[in-house]
Amino acid sequence: MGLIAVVLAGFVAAAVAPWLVRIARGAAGWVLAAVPLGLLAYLAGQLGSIAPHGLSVSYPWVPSLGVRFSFHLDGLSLTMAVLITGVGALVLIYAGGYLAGHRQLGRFFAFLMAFMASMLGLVLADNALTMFVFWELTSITSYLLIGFDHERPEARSAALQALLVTGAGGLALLAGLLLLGQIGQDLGLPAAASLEISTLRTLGKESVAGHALYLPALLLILGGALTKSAQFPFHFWLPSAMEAPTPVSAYLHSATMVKAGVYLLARLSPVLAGTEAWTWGVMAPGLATLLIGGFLAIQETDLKRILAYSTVSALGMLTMLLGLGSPAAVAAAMAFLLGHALYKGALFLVAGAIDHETGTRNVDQLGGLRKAMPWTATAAALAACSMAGLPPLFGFVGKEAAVEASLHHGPPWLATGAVMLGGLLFVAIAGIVGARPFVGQRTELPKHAHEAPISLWLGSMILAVVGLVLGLAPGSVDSSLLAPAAANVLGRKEVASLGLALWHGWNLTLALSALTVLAGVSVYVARLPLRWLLGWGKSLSRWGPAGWYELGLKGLNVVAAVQTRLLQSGYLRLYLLTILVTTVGLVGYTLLRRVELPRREDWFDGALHEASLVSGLIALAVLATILARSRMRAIVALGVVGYGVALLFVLFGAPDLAMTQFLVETLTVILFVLVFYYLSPSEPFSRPTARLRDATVAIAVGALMTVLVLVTASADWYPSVSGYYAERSVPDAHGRNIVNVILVDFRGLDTLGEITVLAVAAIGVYALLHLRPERRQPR
Amino acid sequence: MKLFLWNLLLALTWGVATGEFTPTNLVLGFGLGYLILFFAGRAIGPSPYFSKVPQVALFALFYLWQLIRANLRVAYDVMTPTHYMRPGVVAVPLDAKTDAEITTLANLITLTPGSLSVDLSPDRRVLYVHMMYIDDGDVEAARRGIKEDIERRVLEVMR
Amino acid sequence: MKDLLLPLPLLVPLMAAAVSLLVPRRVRVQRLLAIIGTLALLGAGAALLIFVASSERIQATQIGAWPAPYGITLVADLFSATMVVVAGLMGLAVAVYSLTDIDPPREAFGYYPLLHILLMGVCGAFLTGDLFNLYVWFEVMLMASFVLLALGGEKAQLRGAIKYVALNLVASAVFLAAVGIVYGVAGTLNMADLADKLRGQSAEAGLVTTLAMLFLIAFGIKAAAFPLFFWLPASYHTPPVAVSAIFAGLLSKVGVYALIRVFTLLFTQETAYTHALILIVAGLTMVTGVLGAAAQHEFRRILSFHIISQIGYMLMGLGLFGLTSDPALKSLALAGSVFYIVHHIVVKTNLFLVSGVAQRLCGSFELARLGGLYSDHRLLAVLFLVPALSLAGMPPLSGFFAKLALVKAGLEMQQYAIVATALVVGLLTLFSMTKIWAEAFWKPLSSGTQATEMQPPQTASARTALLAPIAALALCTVVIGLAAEGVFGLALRAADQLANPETYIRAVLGDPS
Amino acid sequence: MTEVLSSLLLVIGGAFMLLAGVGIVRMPDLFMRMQAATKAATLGVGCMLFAVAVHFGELAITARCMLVTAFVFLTAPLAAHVIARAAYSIGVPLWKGTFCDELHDQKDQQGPPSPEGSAAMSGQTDSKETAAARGTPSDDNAGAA
Amino acid sequence: MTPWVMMRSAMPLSTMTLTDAAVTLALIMTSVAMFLALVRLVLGPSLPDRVVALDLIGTLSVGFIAAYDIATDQPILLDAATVVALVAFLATVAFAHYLERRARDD
Amino acid sequence: MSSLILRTATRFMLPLLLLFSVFLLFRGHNEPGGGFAGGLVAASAFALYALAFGVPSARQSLRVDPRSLIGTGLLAAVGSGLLSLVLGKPFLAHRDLWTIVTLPGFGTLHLGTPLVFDAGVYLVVLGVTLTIILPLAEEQQ
Amino acid sequence: MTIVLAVTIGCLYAAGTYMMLRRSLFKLILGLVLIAHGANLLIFVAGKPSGAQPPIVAPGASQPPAGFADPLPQALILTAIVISFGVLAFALVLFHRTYQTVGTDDSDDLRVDEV
Ligand code: NA
Ligand code: NA
Repeated sequence: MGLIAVVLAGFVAAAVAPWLVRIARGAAGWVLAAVPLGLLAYLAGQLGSIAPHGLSVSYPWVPSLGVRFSFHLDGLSLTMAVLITGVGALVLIYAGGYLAGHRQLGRFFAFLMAFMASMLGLVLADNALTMFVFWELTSITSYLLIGFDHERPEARSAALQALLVTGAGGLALLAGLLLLGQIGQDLGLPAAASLEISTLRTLGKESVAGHALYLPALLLILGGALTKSAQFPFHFWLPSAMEAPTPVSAYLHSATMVKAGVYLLARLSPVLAGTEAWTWGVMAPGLATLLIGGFLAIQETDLKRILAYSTVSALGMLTMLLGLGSPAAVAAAMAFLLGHALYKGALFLVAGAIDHETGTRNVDQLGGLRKAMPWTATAAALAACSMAGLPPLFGFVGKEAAVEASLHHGPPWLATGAVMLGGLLFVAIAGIVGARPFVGQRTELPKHAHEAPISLWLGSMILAVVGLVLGLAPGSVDSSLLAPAAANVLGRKEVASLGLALWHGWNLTLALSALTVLAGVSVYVARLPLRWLLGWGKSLSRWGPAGWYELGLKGLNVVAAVQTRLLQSGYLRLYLLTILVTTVGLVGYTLLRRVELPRREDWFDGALHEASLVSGLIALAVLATILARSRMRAIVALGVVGYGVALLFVLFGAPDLAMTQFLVETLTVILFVLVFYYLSPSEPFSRPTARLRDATVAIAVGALMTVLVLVTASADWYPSVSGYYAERSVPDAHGRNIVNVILVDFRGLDTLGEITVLAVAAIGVYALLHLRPERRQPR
Repeated sequence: MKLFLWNLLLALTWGVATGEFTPTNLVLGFGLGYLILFFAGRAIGPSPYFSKVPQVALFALFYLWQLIRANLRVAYDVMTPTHYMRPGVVAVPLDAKTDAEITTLANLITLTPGSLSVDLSPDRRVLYVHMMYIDDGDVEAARRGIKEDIERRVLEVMR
Repeated sequence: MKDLLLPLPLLVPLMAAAVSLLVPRRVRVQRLLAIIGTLALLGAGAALLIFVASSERIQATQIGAWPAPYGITLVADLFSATMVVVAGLMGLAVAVYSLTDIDPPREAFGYYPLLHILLMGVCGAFLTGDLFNLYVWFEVMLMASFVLLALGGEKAQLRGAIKYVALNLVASAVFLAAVGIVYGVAGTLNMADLADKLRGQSAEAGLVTTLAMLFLIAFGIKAAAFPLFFWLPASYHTPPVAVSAIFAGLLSKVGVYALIRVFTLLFTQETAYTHALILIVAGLTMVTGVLGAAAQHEFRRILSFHIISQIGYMLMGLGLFGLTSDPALKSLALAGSVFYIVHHIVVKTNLFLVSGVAQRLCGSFELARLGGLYSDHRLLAVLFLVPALSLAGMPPLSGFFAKLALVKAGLEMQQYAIVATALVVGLLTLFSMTKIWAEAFWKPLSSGTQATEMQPPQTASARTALLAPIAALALCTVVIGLAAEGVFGLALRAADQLANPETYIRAVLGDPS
Repeated sequence: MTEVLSSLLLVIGGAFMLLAGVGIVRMPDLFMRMQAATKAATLGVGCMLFAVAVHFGELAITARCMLVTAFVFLTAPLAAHVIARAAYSIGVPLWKGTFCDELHDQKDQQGPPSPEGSAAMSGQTDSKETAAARGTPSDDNAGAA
Repeated sequence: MTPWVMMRSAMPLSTMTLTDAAVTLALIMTSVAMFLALVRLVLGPSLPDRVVALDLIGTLSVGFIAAYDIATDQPILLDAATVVALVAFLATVAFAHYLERRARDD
Repeated sequence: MSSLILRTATRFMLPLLLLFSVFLLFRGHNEPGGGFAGGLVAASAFALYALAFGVPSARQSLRVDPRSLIGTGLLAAVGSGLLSLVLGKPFLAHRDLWTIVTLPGFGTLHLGTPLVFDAGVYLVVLGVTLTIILPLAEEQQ
Repeated sequence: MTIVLAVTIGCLYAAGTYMMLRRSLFKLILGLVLIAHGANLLIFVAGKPSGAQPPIVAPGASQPPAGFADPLPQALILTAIVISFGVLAFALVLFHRTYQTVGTDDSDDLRVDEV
């Protein structure tokens, strides 16, 4: 129950946030931060109780579809939840200051709270579909937050980009999860439990991997995870998402949401990991992302975009580690996950504060702010050191673990090389972001820089300090949080310490680590020539995935436009032609496919009836109608057709029908004459080729109907129900004219409907003739 | 009075239509006729009603004879290759005065083959008749033929 | 009880219409009748649904007290009763909206009676158990829609109406011919009786399938399926919004309803052919519809094309139904369709209603000329976002569960192509919805907009009449999503009934003893 | 006897029908076509209905036949008259052999707008001129094209 | 009595009643008349010509039905003829109305 | 149309056609005819009148707005079916709502709700046809 | 015999189809009328008409004479005829108003709103 309250609290807070802003005004951020703080406290209270099985609650939601409102708190989800609530609280406070006085602050807080709740739901959900629900909710809230500055076209298109990329992944994920559930069912899980992740994890990895659907399921799930976590080649949305206000970037696009993909991989690795497909499918994109993100980051000059690419890079690191899948790699991933959230969150907040105080985020313009913004500078320095992997910060612990893990698993030169290369890029980036704006000479800035208000530096400071504290005492999170999390990822029942420590002694790892730092510093120093050197990469990126996205969007529009112009052309005759050709094709094909055509004696008995004379009359009149070169001629000929049809009715014993047909035909002629009174002459419109085409179709339709009639006339499976009418008409319905009795009694409802149609037609005609726009007053 | 006669006629027509001349049916027809006259009252203008049965019968016989005779003449013309027609539109000054007289006359003229009421002059004094056989081109004779043969008899019956 | 409850959804609107016709000049009375009538229809529908659901069986009444198959039977199973309720709800919402939206001249020339008769036709089509009677109700509905579409006589309306009328009349002609042939070969029109008789005709399955094709065409046109949908985008953007909204919600769904009815009850002889065809049609309908929407830049046109696209989803369930022999999957697939229909009606009607408010506030339906609604009309923004995201299948709204059911069924039946199509089309739907959102809501209003074209509601009651139905329907969307089990459970039960025609046949014809 | 009479009437009626058909095709101008067709058909219908009455020999059916005959005799001349009048007013040409046209003369004298193309000719005796005077050759597009 | 024209004409003369023969003849003559009327309808040349042809076909229909009545011994079919006799001329009146309006407006 | 001949004949034809229409309505249950045919004949009568005398005169002679005929007719048709519903039978159950009246000198009359239903049809058809034709003819005049 | 009726129906459908495919709206309506006739006849023929005996019970009898025509298709067609009359009337007036408002009989001129 408590877990459900944890999830729902955020939504409730989101609902009241706009009102709260109206009441609490500037303090709203602080007040709202109480919610995540409270949740954090609750979660912290669970630290001890989650091992070994975690906490579970489960309620039916849509059990018919396998959707249960079930949540599970274990080490992994707790780690995420702590990050979400902790960083969330800080970001809320920060946002209160950052967006102080903004007229849409209420909505902002509402979206942010809703996001937080969704994110909590995502990490806590046990039912795969419930998790998917929250997964999509984070995409939506992210969309709304990226587009917060909605009057700018860039913000709108960035929001769309993020939504489409993550949305596409989400759909793949949905299919993947459902396939996973199917695998579960095939492997003997009851249908109701096949979508519970905690249950799925009890399946043997081997049996899952051996299932025919394993590979599709894996690929689809990867599709979801890689897009959400901005892995190459889907990484491009994340830098664009920097259109969002900085608190959003810090929270969603560095600390939490982008980690959802990584979380998902971690969550499902007990089920899916351990195969070649997994290793390569997860590690390879991670590795590529790690490097590409890093290189792209040092080419940027915008603080936030640098941070965004570095986030991409870090996410690549995490993915790669999960792909490696060894206990050491998982341990490193957990440590890196936490460390990254702390320093990157802090750096984003710093970047926001700088932007807020100086009016620019261009690193080339920034410098010497340490005096003007001492607190910010301190926080930045700490966070940058952590990012660079310098002791005694937690980033160092994470990096050490990563290097260590890379040495012992997989093709060593590849993973290690990547980690090292990434590490050195992190160092350089840390320098650019964390040091460059604060050191050196004061520069000319759009705004005169002051220290930001406390709300703007408190968050970064706390995050940075936590990074320091944890770096000094990594064991504190190791056993309580990260070790259980790693056990969850590895699918182990027993929790083993990750062995995180600041000091592992003089070893290869340390050497490599030091090497990284040195190389990183040199890159930092040479960043400007490097940026110039790598300039070609930027022009290349136009052909990269972002270009594909643009191209795809354009292509979509073109295809859509062409298709629509072809189909919905506006030409009524083409619509009719399409429909008729479809009809003839479909019905004709089906008819010829299976139906035996009636034998000759079924449709020609050798005798001719009076009806043949009348039929001939009708046929000639029809011909006269279509060949008539004036409207009135056609109307007269049409009248003959109608009279002919009425005569046919007479011949086959249908006086009522004939009578009505004669009357209707006469009135029809009158109507035609009245209506076409005004019409001026018109020329024949169509070209001969069109006429030939239409005639072909028309003859096909006629032939089809002829064959259908013949087939019908020779098929007489059951006696008609009419015998009953003949029997009951006089005794029960008191009428001798059976047709009339059917109309008013046996099937009176038809007649009721029919006179209703007539009534409506009359209303319509009356309104059409009397209600005209030119006669109407404006409303 | 006029309406009463009308009503009676309608009742009789009802009888003819239903094919039942029982008193009740005629009363029913009378009642229905009353209702219809009530609703259609304004539509019916002045309309005389005569019951000169013998005159009518005589006229009917005469007319039937005219009809058949004229039809045969036309038939001959239609069936034979050469056209013997001497057609023309002839103005026939009318003695008929009332609407009913004029209408009856015009319709009877039309009904006989060889003559067709085309139009009435605005002052209602002249009826223009298309005739197929103006023998020897004698327009006056043709005019007289219509007046003597048909109009006189019609007016006799109707007045 | 059933003898009263079944015809009531026809009688209530008919009486309301007839009385409205008798007081053509007293618009206030007609307005009152519009609300009372639709409310009563909703009540009648709800009573019927409760009755059917609680009685645990399909209910039938023999109109005229003539035994089936000789008279006309009205049949209420869970599917049809549900549809009646939804129709009543839409009727009420649109009636309220119309109080502000429909201008006095249109009101004076029979708008309200037409609305009633439209609802009557729709309910008749849902409830009838007779094939020719179904034709009659289709015509009632169609005729009312013709007039509603053209009522007002504006140029665009007339242009759209011509196409709408012509194309729909083709459908009617095909339908009529098909009914005639069915009677010719089977000698009956009662659908239960037909089901019973057609089942016994395995030797003649070819002809039965040919007939099935005729119905597929006729109802396919009504349902706006590929490649028969042209009438819909050609006309839906032309009448007043209230009219577009009720059309969007109900009309094509009656076609889908009819398809589901005949392709579960009558034409199940060669499902490998017929239902596979339906599945292909479903996929193509989804794709062409959504691409059509992507090419549009006008609020109502985008929505119109999305109707088509969504019809594809509804047909997907029907197609899947015929391609499996697993009863659970059959039910799941059909339940997906049923649920999708209910969801779609609520959501699509609502989106059209929103488009009307947007047009009033900004003076246009063109996305280029819309804007600024997010800043200034918070409530409207929320009320758009809910149905829009639901339409795109975003959880936890109604559309998500609708899509989930279909995708799940498709995956379990290994129909991966249609599942992939459904998912991708979902993304494209999201794309369209965000296009509207970005243009009409986020983007600032362009400075060139003429204030004279705007017609914001002037009084509080006028505003309420516009927004209350939107809010209520949005609430429905949320509730259907959050409490999806209720509706989906109902849909599953309805699907069970559909998948087992025997119960239907017995309910109408009585037990064989 | 009954059979002979009814058969005879039938055949006579049919012959009149045929006559009407031949007449409407053969006659050279509209007015004479009407003369030939409408009247012969009317008489033919009368004969055939009489045949029906004789054949069945029942009062109700005889009454019905009388009624139908009356209806035909009532409406046929009306139809002929209105269409002739209309045709004349739009200037449907008379046959070249038409002997005189006193209606046209009268209209000329009174001076209401005469049909288009009509010269102010009053050649009472020259039928060719009459036809020419009356006439624009009018296809039915005297109304609608 | 069978309604089949050709069957009747194929009958040996001995079994054919006088009425059969008369009916067959009448039906054929009426039909021929209808075709001829249709010819006039197609040829025109003026609209009134065509309208007269339509009117004639209406009248011929009455005769056709009457003959068919005798052929089939079904007097009830005459009811349809009654209606034709009474209202078919309305179409002609409508055309005449149209033509006169047209003449006046031109 | 201004033809005196047509007008005079029309004065005579109108009641004749109307009578015939009622005749068709009443015999419809037993012989060819019925509400549709009857209503159409009645409508033809007024259409003829409108052609001969102009629409305003036709409206005058009709006395009621054709639109109210539609509403009345619909209500009559529905009402005939509601009676059985009120009596606890299915809608439109005419079959037990017959009385056989014996009139001296006439025979027996079968009277039942189907007659009301058919009369409703008659009124609707009449009203509808006139609602359509009269404005159209008006437009032309 | 059936073949004659079947071909007649085919003719009506073919002609109706051809007319509907013309650009002239007038012809479109004409086509609809022809197709309506075709559909009515189709129902009629599908009901397997045989003789001329109308489905009417003679006075005093309780059932129609043998060989009576099937009354149900007749009732259906009657309904269909009346419905199509209503639809046709509306379509005609709609066409009339469109012609007045848009000023054209050419359906290609109705494209404006769609493209
Ligand atoms: Na004459
Ligand atoms: Na002659």
